[in-house]
Amino acid sequence: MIPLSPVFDVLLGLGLLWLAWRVVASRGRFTAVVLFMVFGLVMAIAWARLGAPDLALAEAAISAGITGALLLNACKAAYADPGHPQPGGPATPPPSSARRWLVYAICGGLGTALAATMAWLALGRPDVAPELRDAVSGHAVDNPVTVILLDLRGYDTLLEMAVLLMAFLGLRILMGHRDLAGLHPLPEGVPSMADSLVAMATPILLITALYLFWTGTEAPGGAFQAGALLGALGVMYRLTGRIEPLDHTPAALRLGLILGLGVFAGFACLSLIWSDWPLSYPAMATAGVALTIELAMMISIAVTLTLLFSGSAGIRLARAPVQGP
Amino acid sequence: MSISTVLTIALVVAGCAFFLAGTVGLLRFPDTHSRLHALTKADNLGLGFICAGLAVHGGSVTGALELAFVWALAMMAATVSAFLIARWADWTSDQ
Amino acid sequence: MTAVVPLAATAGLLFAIGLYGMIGRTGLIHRLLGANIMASAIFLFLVVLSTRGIEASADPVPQAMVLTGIVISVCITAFALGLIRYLRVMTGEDELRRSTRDADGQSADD
Amino acid sequence: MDSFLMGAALFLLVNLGVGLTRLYRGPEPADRVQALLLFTTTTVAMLLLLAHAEGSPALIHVALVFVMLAAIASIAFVQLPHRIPEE
Repeated sequence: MIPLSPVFDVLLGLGLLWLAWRVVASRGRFTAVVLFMVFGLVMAIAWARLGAPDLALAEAAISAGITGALLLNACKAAYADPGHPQPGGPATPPPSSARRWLVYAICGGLGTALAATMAWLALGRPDVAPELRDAVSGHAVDNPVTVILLDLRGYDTLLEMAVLLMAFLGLRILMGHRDLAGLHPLPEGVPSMADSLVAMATPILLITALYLFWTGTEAPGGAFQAGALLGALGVMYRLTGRIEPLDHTPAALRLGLILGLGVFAGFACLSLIWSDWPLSYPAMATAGVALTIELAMMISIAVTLTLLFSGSAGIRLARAPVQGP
Repeated sequence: MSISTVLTIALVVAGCAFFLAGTVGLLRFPDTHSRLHALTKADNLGLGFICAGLAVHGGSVTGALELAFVWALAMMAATVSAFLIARWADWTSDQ
Repeated sequence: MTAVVPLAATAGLLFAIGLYGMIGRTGLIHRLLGANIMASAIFLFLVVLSTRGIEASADPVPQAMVLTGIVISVCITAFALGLIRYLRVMTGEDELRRSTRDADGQSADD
Repeated sequence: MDSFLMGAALFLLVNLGVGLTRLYRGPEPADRVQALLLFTTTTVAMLLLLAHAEGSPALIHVALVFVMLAAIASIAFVQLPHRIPEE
């Protein structure tokens, strides 16, 4: 009997390749976006197969909750913005066939070479270093991925929070431009049914996010997954008009945006008191400190993702949710 | 073979059959509205059968509750999605 | 046991497909999706490298790096969509055209 | 038993691959989004099967996250204008 799991993995790989090809080769924007959303679903299955449930959780929350809505919203903006090129207007001349074949040759050659190299590297991958294994297994936090994120490679995560903040600041600068100000695509006529679904989903999402946050020290989950889930809740609120865009960033949101970076950086400075290196944890209170930093990160990630989706400098709760017919 | 094994196999096979029916419907039905039937009924029934089969397989009450919760949420989402998409498609065909 | 070789080869090919989206298409959304596919290819490769046999647990370092990478790539996507929007409002166009000056040379991309 | 569950997951994967043709062919945008929703349900079922076949309960949480967020795609979709150019 043929063992089934290799067959599953091969089909999974083929499916990913076919989807990716259709995404980049499809003619319409909308088709490409929907295909990319399916690509995210299949990636989550790949993470599950590869024994990375932490990643599957993050991929689920981000691809289903945020990327999809973000891209569909971009389609909407493309159809609604002034200056949308008229259909039948001057289109880009198709590239010459020599040029097209050059692109095919580059991509095909590179793909073959990379596939061979990566397969070869994957066969000869080294064992986990014993020092790493000891450091992870003797740590006060049980989930190895959380240990790496917060302690052993904490500086990566610290800088990651900085990247999040930069992405928001960049978008804020763009959206502050006078021609773009007030161009937030607003929800129009959201049916009340969607609104009541969001009302029902809110407590469920909140509880799940807090559960994922809390369980992150010992099982798959943690600040990233919980933050992404809360960000998805923010996306739902924005889509149904429960929160509305603002042209300035209120103080509470500013605090939320910098909280993760601030607490992390503050801890890095503080830790110089008892150690020679920044970001080394006090032996007594590792778990407590880790949880505090994670809480701050979760809030920052949720706020940043919501604001990035909203595409505005700030948001506030709407007084009366938009009700459609 | 114990009775729970037989039950699990039967339920999971039934679930897969409904998923197959959903896909066939999605491919073969002639227009958007009839394809919505394939989408919202067949596949959620399939998910329900698979959840039931896995609940029998897992054999724990909390695990079964978790699966029931997944199914209930899936049906909630499918209800709203079907309504929204059908209305959107109606609007298009009315124009 | 996961089949690592097919998935590693998939990662290599995915990267090339994403690259095709970046250099072979002019539509900016397609380019952005191509870049996202390239990122996914790298993530897939890193996670394939992190897997071990059934008895040993996976290497957590690549998994943690990919976890931060997933969150970063969604932020970059949001920012890039903002840039695309800005370009459309400014120029009324949704794609980067090859300028007439160097129509035969490199395209005016990236 | 585990290989039976794996086989069921494999069947659903093939099912998803076949359904992709509808997503690709359309013709209406609504058809593509319907295919996406069908795939979400299929993915959830596959994750549940994999969770039991591989004994990894965290995958049930992944399935839970997917079903909780399944409606976002359709809520975002119905806000698109009814005439989508170029598709």
